[in-house]
Amino acid sequence: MEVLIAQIFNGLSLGSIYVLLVTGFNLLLLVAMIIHFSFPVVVVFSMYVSWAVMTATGMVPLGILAGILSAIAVNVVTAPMFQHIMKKRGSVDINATMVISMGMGMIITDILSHTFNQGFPIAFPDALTGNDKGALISTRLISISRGQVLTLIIGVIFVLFLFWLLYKTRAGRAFRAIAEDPNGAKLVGIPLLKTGLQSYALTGILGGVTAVLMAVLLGSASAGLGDQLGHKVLAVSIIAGLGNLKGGLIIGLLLGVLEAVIQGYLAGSWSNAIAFIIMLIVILAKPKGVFGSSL
Amino acid sequence: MLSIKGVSKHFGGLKALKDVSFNIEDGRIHGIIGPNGSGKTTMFNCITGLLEVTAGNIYLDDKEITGKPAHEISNLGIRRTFQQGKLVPSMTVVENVMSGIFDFKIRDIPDTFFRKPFADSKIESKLREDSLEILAMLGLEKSADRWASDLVWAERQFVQIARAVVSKPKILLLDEPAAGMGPIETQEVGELIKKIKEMGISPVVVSHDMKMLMNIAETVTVLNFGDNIFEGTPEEVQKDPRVLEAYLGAE
Amino acid sequence: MSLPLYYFLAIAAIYILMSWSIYIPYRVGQLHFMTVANMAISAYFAALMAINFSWPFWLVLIAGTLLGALIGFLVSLAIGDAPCFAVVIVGFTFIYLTKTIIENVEAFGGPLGIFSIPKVMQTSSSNRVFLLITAYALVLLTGYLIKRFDRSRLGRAASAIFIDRDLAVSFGVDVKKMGMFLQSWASAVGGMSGVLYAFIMQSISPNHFTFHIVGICMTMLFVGGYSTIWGALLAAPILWGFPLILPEVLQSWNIVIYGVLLIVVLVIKPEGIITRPMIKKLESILLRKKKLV
Amino acid sequence: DQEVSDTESTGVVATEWEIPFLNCLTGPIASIGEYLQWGAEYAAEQINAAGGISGVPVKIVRVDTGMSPEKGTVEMSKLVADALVVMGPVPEPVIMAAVPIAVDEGLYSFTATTSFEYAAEYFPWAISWFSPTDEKLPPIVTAWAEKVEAKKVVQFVENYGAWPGMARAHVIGLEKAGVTVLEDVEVPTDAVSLGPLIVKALAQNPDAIVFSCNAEKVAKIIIELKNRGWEDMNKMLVFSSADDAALYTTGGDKINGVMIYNYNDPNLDTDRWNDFRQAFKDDHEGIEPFSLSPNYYDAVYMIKRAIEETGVTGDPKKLAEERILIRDFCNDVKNFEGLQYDWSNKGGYPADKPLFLFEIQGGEKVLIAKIIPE
Amino acid sequence: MAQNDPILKIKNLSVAYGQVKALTDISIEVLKGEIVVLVGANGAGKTSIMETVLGANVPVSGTIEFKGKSIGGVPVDKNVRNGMYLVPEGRGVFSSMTVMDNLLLGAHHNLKNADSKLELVFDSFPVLGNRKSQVAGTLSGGERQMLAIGRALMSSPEMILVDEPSIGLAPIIVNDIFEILVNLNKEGYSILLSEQNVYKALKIAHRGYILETGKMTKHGTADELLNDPAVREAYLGA
Ligand SMILES: Nc1ncnc2c1ncn2[C@@H]1O[C@H](COP(=O)(O)OP(=O)(O)OP(=O)(O)O)[C@@H](O)[C@H]1O
Ligand SMILES: Nc1ncnc2c1ncn2[C@@H]1O[C@H](COP(=O)(O)OP(=O)(O)OP(=O)(O)O)[C@@H](O)[C@H]1O
Ligand SMILES: [Mg+2]
Ligand SMILES: [Mg+2]
Repeated sequence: MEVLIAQIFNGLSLGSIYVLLVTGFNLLLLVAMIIHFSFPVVVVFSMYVSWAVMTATGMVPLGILAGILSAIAVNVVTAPMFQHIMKKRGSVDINATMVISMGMGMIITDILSHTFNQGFPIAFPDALTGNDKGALISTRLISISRGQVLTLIIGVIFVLFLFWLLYKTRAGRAFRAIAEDPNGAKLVGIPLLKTGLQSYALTGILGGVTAVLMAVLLGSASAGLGDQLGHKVLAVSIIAGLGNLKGGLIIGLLLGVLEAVIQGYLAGSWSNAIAFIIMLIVILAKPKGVFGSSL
Repeated sequence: MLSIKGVSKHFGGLKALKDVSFNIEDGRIHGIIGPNGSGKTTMFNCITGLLEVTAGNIYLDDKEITGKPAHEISNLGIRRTFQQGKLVPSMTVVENVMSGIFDFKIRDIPDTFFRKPFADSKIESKLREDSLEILAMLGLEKSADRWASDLVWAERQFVQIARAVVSKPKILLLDEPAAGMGPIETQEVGELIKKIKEMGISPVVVSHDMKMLMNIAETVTVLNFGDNIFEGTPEEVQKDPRVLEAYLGAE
Repeated sequence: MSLPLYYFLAIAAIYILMSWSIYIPYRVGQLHFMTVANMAISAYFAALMAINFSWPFWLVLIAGTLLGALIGFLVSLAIGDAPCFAVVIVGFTFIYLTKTIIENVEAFGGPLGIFSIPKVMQTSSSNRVFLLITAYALVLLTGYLIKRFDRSRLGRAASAIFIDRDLAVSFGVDVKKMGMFLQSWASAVGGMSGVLYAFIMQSISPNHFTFHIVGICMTMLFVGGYSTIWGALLAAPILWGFPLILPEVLQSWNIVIYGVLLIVVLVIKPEGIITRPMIKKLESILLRKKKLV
Repeated sequence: DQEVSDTESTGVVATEWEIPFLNCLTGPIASIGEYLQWGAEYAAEQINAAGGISGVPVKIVRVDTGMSPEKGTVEMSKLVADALVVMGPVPEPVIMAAVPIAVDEGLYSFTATTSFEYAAEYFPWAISWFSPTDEKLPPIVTAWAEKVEAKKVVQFVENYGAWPGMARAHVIGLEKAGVTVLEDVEVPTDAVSLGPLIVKALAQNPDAIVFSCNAEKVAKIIIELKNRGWEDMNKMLVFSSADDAALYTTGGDKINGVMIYNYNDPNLDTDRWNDFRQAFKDDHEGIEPFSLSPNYYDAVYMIKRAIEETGVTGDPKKLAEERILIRDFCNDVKNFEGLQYDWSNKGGYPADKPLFLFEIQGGEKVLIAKIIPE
Repeated sequence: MAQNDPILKIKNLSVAYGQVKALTDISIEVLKGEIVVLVGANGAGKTSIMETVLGANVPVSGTIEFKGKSIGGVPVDKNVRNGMYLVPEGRGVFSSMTVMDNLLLGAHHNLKNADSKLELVFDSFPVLGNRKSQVAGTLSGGERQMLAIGRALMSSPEMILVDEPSIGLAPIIVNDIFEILVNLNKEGYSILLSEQNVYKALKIAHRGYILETGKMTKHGTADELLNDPAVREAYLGA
């Protein structure tokens, strides 16, 4: 029983990473119609920037700030590129944004793998991870750290906040309108550039915060981390229903727990395959996602 | 030929069609009118199988087609055009028209796959001829090799009609073929529909253009809020007070 | 023939086939990464049959292709008309599943892989000539079939499905059957490439069939242009070839160059370098010349 | 003038020994490739400064294959026409794709980084730097288990390359020491969070732990175990393949006290080693030499000795026979003066290379035991 | 501003799309409180005029003044803030968003009065009131057109540009919409309308301009145009 509880807590903490990443992914889908399946790679990039600044200056807050700013910068630079392609392509083919996202993923992963720290994994200082302070709760098997609690809470808050922002506010409506039809949005008087930049910056902030939380939670990162997460994030979003923020929250946590339980009770090397098979069954039964797509 | 018996269609709480019945006779032009949102497009979607009916039955030549998959219904000889003017932009006009004939059988495999790579097969050549013929009938033969993405609105509608007609269906459902057209083009559409009738196809026309519709239609069904409120000749329709109120407004 | 040229051409053939295997279902808008799993499965099948049961090459090739088709067909029963995203997930699932199974089953060589897949011909050089001719014969055959498909009712129906399913259905196209056909076909091409790959490389391991193949083939398809078969046909050899001749200073940036190329092409020309109108124009010029002669 | 006469006396016609190195210099493990390259190039530099091989300078030609087996085939096939001998290729997928080509054309390759299992497939055309796993590893594991008095052990195993084979060798060693092996916990290659695996391991109540998985994961698991109150750091044993920079950059001082075994002793005090160590540190911002770097350093010297002792001339006409001369020499080289110690090869692998057990302290390895197989 | 001042003044406007000349030398005036109709066949350039006035197209030459100030180069959103609003041709609604969201988008620059405006819209188009949370993509063709007009009302503009509102609408609804336009006009809105339903449009308009392939061929008061034999033949089918 203790094992099960411990695994559920482990799963929730993995799940909260999925939740944050899926939320960022969905947000890009909602405000820019981009299927950015390398979004986790961009997040890992921000982790690296944050680490580089932390090790260079020795100041953790500065590192956090740099991480968030870099995420904003990457988004604000790249999202218009996606949009440009979408505009030329018409609205038929958002699947193809996956391809350009893949290109970005290739570039970033490769840069990470031979510039920062000579390509070796990076480790974040205790001042950020709080590892030296020990766990909040700790029995023989169950262990809950500050980072885990923080990530989960912030994950949930972000989902609720974004839901409110997108569906209940003036800015959110404008974001969604631009995503669906930039030209039409322009004709009804939404300032494209300004609103677009705002929405990309928002995604950037989310990405940056995710990067910092992942640094706290995982304590280290490697160049391949983003790719490892990419497929799962895409899968979670599809299963929950593309663009469904609440669905992403629930399915993200569920997948985390599912994976933890598979790894804990069945063979570890099968966990990916089993997790994907379960997701496959769900997606075949409900092609539009469990909670419905909000596109 | 096509009989609609007690068809209802509900979207959640919204009743888009309520127990609608009418018949479409062979060799006549059948008009459907009704205010916006009265369920005309929904009716078409139900007939062609794109939507499942909530209740009721649809028969083609006394054979029930309710619940059949949409592509089968289409192959039984019911074709349609779309209100939004859907074309495949990456194909030329003539290819768009040719795509109206699908009807692929196993025995077509040799002809399709085992011929010279850069030439048309026998069936293809025939299809192309047929399509060019239809385009000529519409006066669009000069546009045959233009890309569909370059067409203007009125041309898109004509190409849509050509694509539906080329397969020689029994029934052709036209959803607002004259929407967004000027009086002259609208008149052309009217003429075209008459020609289509002469080809042995029974056109069913949804249109808000009363003048055109009343000119060509032989029977008119009037829908209002999903109810079939009237059916008769154009003259009768124009006299009926309920229709006048619902559709034309008291003028 | 020189050895490097042989390997360049032989592997180019595989990339062409694999890019086409993604092109085929993308005709109806489905990104069917399943074919990479088919490639792995048939490569392993080929290796095991050739080593353990001494099956002749032709038998292995046909059986491996059919195996791909069969798996593709069975899967397509469930996802023939599924939306693109569901199909993507199915592809990922099968890639993970295949990799996990071959890594964990000792009979498949486990994580070490399988070595010394036999030659088809007695001597190395005749073996190479034979494999190269076979590979390009298969490229020709596949290209020919795709070309015929594109120029037929089936091809137009597929284009219609790509734009709007309801539209295609209104012509009487069975969307599911079409999807099943294309997916099975693509999986067969994937399987065929796998068999060729096994015999060309002579040893295989789980690490040969990872997502990098998905990435490379998608890059080739989308840089070349996804609206005709010519895009992948031209882009595959070029994209695969140019890192081989890059100067040493740029070598270590070749993946970045790939990525940048992909993005630049998509930004400037979203349909890829070679588009349908271009090919049509070219064909009409060539045909007109013929007529004049 | 001196050199010219030297050349004449040995009959060497080559003006430069070009030794291609098929290495992985791009992608996620590019940095490791760079360390190997450094070892080879440092050896070449030393050799050239001392007058070259048979009086002719040597040059290491960089050939990058990335992780791509396909690229490996083309690069290798470019070399088979006129290379005398080839270093690499690395890593495993490229070895599998490219070495068969070399074998086919009678070209000897130093795939020397990886375990015996890969090179053995291509014997006598490829050489391994390690002896058969089952033979060599068990004794050092036994020694560790007896030293730390382990009773019940859990092993973390990743299903990659030769690692499961090493894990099996560990079990043999553990059983020899009378230890109960409770369970092998499988570590997924792309695991992001390791909590579930750790809980699974701890639930067995082990008193010691053995690792056969990627260096970064080893470090993360150790940190996590420590966070959960694991105190006997000695009772954790890390296998040689994890002895790369990722272990130390990720683990920091949280892995102090953990034991690790490997084939090199960084604290050896010989002039040659000290020089190598210093040069490496100078070129790499002060970090300790990567444990596999000496392999390719040794490889270049082994090639030097083979050329000089067998009288290879570099004459293109005699290429095929000279390749075989080198092959046969290296496969059974006797008393080779390696960077760290002398050893002899037997059938394409070192028969008597020692193995060391260390304790990690502040990023350094402190020698605990040394085992020389018979 | 006095009643008879021009609210919109277009002078010698020319617009081109690459090589295609869409408009040449067009001059149009809309006085405050007027309904002005643009009449012309498909492709005559009606939409081009509207979009250029709004600021979505850059003219080749010519000047545009709105409320006495030149608005050359002013972006769309500034013009909208300034009291101009376009009801785009065809499906200008956002189909993935709900009816309510679409309407509120209209009030993007003016959310404070949204509630009272909503009431007005739902009074004018009761259907929209019943479909508040339906996504616009599933609306019928006509309902979408109503939504587009409703959205324009939400922005409390001084001048509305209405591009072919009668496309796909039942006669009764066309009448309704024209009635709404007239009512709006009476409340002080100036309206620039483009229509192919020439008869009905001229019936409600004060003045009209006739366009043929990018050139202005005729203009005058609505009555003059209605009685002009050439116009009658070309556009009224008489
Ligand atoms: N998928 C759907 N979900 C919910 N409601 C729908 C859906 N499709 C149609 N409706 C509703 O059903 C009603 C009938 O729509 P339909 O499109 O059939 O009208 P119509 O008669 O074709 O109108 P128009 O002439 O304006 O095109 C409308 O009120 C519409 O909003
Ligand atoms: N974006 C564009 N690129 C190129 N040409 C264009 C573009 N928009 C319009 N045109 C051309 O400009 C001319 C005028 O078009 P416009 O849309 O203004 O006409 P319209 O009077 O509104 O026609 P309709 O009644 O069909 O809406 C047409 O010849 C059209 O083809
Ligand atoms: Mg309709
Ligand atoms: Mg227009």
